Amino acid sequence: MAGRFDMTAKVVSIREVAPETFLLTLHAPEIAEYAVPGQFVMIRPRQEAGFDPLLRRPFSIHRVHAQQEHIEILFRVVGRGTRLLAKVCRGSVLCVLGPLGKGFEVRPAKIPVLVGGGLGVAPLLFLADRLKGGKGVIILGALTKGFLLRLDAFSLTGLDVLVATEDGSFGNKGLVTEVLNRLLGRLEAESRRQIIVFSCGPIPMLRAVAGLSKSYQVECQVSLEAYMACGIGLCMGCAIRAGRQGYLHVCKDGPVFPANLIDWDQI
Amino acid sequence: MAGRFDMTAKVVSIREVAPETFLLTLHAPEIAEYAVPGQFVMIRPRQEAGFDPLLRRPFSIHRVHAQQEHIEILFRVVGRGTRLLAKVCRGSVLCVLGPLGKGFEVRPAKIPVLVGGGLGVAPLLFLADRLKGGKGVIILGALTKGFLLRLDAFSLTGLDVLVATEDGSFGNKGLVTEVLNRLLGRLEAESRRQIIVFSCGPIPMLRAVAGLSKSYQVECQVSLEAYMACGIGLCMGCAIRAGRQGYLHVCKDGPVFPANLIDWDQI
Amino acid sequence: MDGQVKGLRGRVDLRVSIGSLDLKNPVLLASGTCGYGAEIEDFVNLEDLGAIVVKGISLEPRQGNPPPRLAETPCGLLNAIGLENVGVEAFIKEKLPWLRERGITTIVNILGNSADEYEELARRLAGNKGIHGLEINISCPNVKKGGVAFGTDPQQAAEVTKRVVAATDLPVIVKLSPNVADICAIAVAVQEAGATAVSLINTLLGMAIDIEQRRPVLGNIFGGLSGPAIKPVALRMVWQVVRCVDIPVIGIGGITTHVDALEFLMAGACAIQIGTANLIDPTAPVKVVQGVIDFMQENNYFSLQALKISS
Amino acid sequence: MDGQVKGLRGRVDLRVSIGSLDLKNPVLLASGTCGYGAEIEDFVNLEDLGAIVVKGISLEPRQGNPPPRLAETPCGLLNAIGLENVGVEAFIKEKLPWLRERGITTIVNILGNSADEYEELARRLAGNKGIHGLEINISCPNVKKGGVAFGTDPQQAAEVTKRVVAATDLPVIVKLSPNVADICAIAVAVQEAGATAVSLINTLLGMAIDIEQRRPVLGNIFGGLSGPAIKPVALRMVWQVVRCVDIPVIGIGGITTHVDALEFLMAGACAIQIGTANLIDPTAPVKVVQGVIDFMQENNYFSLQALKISS
Ligand SMILES: Cc1cc2nc3c(=O)[nH]c(=O)nc-3n(C[C@H](O)[C@H](O)[C@H](O)COP(=O)(O)OP(=O)(O)OC[C@H]3O[C@@H](n4cnc5c(N)ncnc54)[C@H](O)[C@@H]3O)c2cc1C
Ligand SMILES: Cc1cc2nc3c(=O)[nH]c(=O)nc-3n(C[C@H](O)[C@H](O)[C@H](O)COP(=O)(O)OP(=O)(O)OC[C@H]3O[C@@H](n4cnc5c(N)ncnc54)[C@H](O)[C@@H]3O)c2cc1C
Ligand SMILES: Cc1cc2nc3c(=O)[nH]c(=O)nc-3n(C[C@H](O)[C@H](O)[C@H](O)COP(=O)(O)O)c2cc1C
Ligand SMILES: Cc1cc2nc3c(=O)[nH]c(=O)nc-3n(C[C@H](O)[C@H](O)[C@H](O)COP(=O)(O)O)c2cc1C
Ligand code: FES
Ligand code: FES
Repeated sequence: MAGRFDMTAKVVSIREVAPETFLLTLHAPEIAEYAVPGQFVMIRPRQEAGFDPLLRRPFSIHRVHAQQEHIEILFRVVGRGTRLLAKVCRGSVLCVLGPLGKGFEVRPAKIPVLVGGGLGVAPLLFLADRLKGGKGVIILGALTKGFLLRLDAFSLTGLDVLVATEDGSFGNKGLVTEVLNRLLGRLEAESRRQIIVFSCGPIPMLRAVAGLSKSYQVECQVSLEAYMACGIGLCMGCAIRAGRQGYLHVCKDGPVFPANLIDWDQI
Repeated sequence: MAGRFDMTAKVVSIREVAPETFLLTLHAPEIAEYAVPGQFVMIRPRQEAGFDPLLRRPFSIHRVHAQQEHIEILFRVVGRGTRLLAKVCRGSVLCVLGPLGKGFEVRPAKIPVLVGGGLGVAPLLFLADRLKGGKGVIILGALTKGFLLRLDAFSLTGLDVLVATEDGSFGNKGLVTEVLNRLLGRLEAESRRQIIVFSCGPIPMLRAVAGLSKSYQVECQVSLEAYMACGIGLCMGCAIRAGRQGYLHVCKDGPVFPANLIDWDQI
Repeated sequence: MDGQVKGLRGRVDLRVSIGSLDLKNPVLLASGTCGYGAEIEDFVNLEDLGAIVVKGISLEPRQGNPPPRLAETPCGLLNAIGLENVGVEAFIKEKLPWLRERGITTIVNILGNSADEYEELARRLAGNKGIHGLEINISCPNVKKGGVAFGTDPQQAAEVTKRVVAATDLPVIVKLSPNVADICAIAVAVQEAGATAVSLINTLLGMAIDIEQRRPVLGNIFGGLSGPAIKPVALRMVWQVVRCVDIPVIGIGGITTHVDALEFLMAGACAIQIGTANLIDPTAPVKVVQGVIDFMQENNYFSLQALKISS
Repeated sequence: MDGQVKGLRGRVDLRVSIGSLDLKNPVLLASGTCGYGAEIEDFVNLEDLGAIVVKGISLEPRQGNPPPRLAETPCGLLNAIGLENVGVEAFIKEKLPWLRERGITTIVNILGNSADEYEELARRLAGNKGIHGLEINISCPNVKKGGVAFGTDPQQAAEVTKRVVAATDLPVIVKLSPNVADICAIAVAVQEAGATAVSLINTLLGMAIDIEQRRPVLGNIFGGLSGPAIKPVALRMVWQVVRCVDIPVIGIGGITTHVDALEFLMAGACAIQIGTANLIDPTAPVKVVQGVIDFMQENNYFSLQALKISS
């Protein structure tokens, strides 16, 4: 496993792009060089001396600017670690470990459909960037317009962007899965075989996306989360239930998995 | 025990006045109003969430600017807590508890001789300020010129300032106790009874100051340190050995003690 | 924070009874971390709390251990105070009146070198107005003789409990040591010996070394570890003891915020004590009470019982 | 930090022998926090360390506990991995060759449900090149059957030790549980049963509750507490055990920096293991070795023995 780095990265910028949601840009040359879409980094949220909070936090690589040697992280404040992270200043330095895990497996012969709900859009922009120029669809979902994330950036990738908000304040009213259902439903079986779904978001959404993909016989890859300590396969802490195979480990077997490996009833 | 406050104080300024030695100015109106020379505050060194380091740190009140509602702290970086404190920025906010403990007992009828070694000068400037206009002597000591602290500020109090450096790079060559010895030695027994010594500094120095004062039969008050958890008499952690009376507690019985209460052999 | 708890805003009932001891709310101050009350009163309105457990009292005054008595550890505090206290007579004469006059619910933590001494302490305290309960400290790791032995042996713990229960009319809380393999064995033993309730945990035995001086930091070498660091161990033991005894269990150990307090209440503690947190923030107890009230109101828990996890 | 230890610059001798096991230096990686070596090799030059203790191995592969398996606590980590491992056969076939080819000093941590299983494990591992020692895990709190019981009862601990010692030519290290009242009793028992050395501590039993969900955080309810939070307890136990046995003592528990490592070495540990610190900073072990060397050189300690506090 080459190309994983334990480095200090300078904060290039940080800004609030939606309520409690921040876009963090780091100068991390090695990570920017080696990362592939779907991979993640472990970031130490504290800068001060001391061991509390103890663990690094995992975040998807939201985007890479190869020339500037920058990586972007899109994160939401949900607890102690992310609250600390939201307070870092430009110029300060963070300990970052990455790039980690298995990313999305892109199939050039296929037409990608990206499905992201809420913060699940985080790893998809990097993927969309890499798919740029080809055909493809992105379905973005959020509760309401104010929580729609990075719509402009996704639009600039040139892929078709469909939007769903649960309250109908922007785009289609409803869930991303309804949009996905209509989209796949419209296609012939033949065309469907050309499709590959890449998805990230809350478990209920992923379960539905995996279910739709299965019933339409479409390949589907999902990016999953688990509480992590090390992020590199040392502790076995990030187990999720797979089908017959017992447990998979999100940090090294994933975070991106073929949807059909996962035990969707027990996860 | 009225007039003790658990408050948040804004950092007005912080600057390095000698190697690893910082002058911190805080906006703390209530503390500035109630403090007397020799008292201290407990400052939480961390600003981030988290419990490491756990304890607040005790610092003498170096000076009070009553009109501006400011207090000054003079501190040296010796460990984790002080290292964190040295990094605070102007405008940030610290948790401060104070004013605490018993300060110096000033006797208007007597002539004060202040003896401060190294960082021991910290509580003496506040005292000198309050003695302003009267007669009195300040003996300041340091290893070498570069470590002499707040000479200008002490000079402005109008008291006579004597200086001793161990390497002779400024003022008298030698220890503050030698200066004190000469000063007391020159006086008649009669005049000596007029003198009161106030001292703060490392234990060996204080032991010598207490010894001299005892042999010249001069009243002496010393400011002592101990590792503290609460600073307000809750934990009994800050014990130091007194003579027959067992232990005294630096945070509530002190930090200023009559020198003859202390067991100088065992401390 | 002005040291006052905002009114209960109606609905949430925080009252709790431990035997004949009725508490306004389940937040108590732990022994050894709040002096005899007067030391902390500038920062906390003591009547707003469930009760105060005063510093451990012995028959004779004790000077305590040689300094240093404290060492900071990651998220924790080591102390080796050695039970410095004024002794039972001075407590009754000099400290108790202050507490009584203010109507503060007062639990007296007692410590002896033998079952006889515990009994004698209970007897001397009996009949003094202003004392609402006794807490038997059979678990302090900082004294050489007695103390610890009682806390690690079920039979001796039971013996001490029986003697104290016989010597007093007050509710008797037995405070358990965590330095044991099976805390349930001790808890069951003191329940059978007549304890009104158990409280746990006291400190974990620990130490620190000063590498520059190449010697133990504490004058006493060993000390008791307290603070946030020990919370997971304390919570586990409370969970276990709640599930093996029928008497009320008071949770102690690392409780610093209302979240910590709620963890213990959900584990099944009927009340909690705040220790080290008082030292680092004397207004912590009031914030905890307020935080518990707010959480319960926001989440529609109307009683402490409703918080408890049943499994 | 490039994962490499700078040369010893002459004077300081860090070598240590544990029975027939010769180590380059006293810094080892603790079982369960370094995988089987390959997982951490991007960050640490394993040959620069004393040894690696691989994840606990059982006779059959184990799936481990249901998630969540981890919870962060103040300066600590709760884990309930439940000894997920590939089983002894897969270990020998798939993991050991990698370690052997690199010449990494490898200690295998073993775990069984009975003395028979421990013996059988020792037998199966015997004769495989590339294994330099066994560490008997009689102390893991995360499995229901076996494990813990052996660790808290001196007789059973001795029995397991005897059986393993008889079944192998390798040095046998017995890893002790801290969840006991008297760790010396266990240490003395396994010394008498023929252990080459003891290592301590394993994790303290703890738990955490999610107050929003009102349920234990861990799928297994209880987990093992590790990390800086437990260091004072670990250090105290190491100090005690060093003073009650004659065999070498390996210190474990919360070691994160060279200062921590030096505290254990001064307490009398002949070597130390780094656990949780690997998880939060995989280059920590190398920094610890470097820090120990620098400290010894600056303070004129030329051997590990010189560090030890004699009292
Ligand atoms: C591979 C991976 C990629 C991720 N990518 C992103 C991302 O791009 N942007 C983003 O905002 N978040 C992402 N997350 C989730 C992020 O790691 C957590 O939000 C963060 O660790 C929470 O830290 P905290 O200290 O603020 O919260 P805590 O105080 O630790 O916990 C607050 C709440 O968040 C939950 N939580 C904590 N850690 C995790 C976790 N690892 N997985 C799921 N839930 C958790 C806790 O159970 C709790 O309910 C990712 C997680 C993984 C595993
Ligand atoms: C009443 C009082 C007034 C003080 N006034 C000042 C002051 O005006 N300016 C100033 O710079 N310092 C002052 N000190 C000392 C100051 O509190 C310590 O330097 C500080 O707490 C060290 O914190 P740390 O986290 O940086 O060091 P740590 O990492 O905690 O320790 C570093 C070293 O400092 C020693 N140390 C830590 N705390 C104390 C303490 N409370 N007393 C003595 N030694 C200690 C430790 O034993 C250790 O050797 C005062 C102490 C007391 C008790
Ligand atoms: C400085 C100090 C002194 C203590 N003294 C006593 C005591 O006299 N009697 C007692 O039963 N417990 C004593 N304790 C233990 C506490 O009451 C409490 O059980 C323990 O600290 C764990 O709780 P915490 O983590 O909230 O502090 C003391 C603790 C500290 C920190
Ligand atoms: C995730 C994790 C897994 C562990 N697995 C094992 C194990 O398989 N066998 C074992 O003997 N100890 C195991 N331990 C215990 C560690 O080896 C070590 O004894 C303990 O964590 C204390 O050290 P630390 O504070 O440095 O982590 C594990 C610890 C952790 C954190
Ligand atoms: S987080 Fe440690 S193995 Fe995945
Ligand atoms: S520091 Fe707590 S009593 Fe003095």
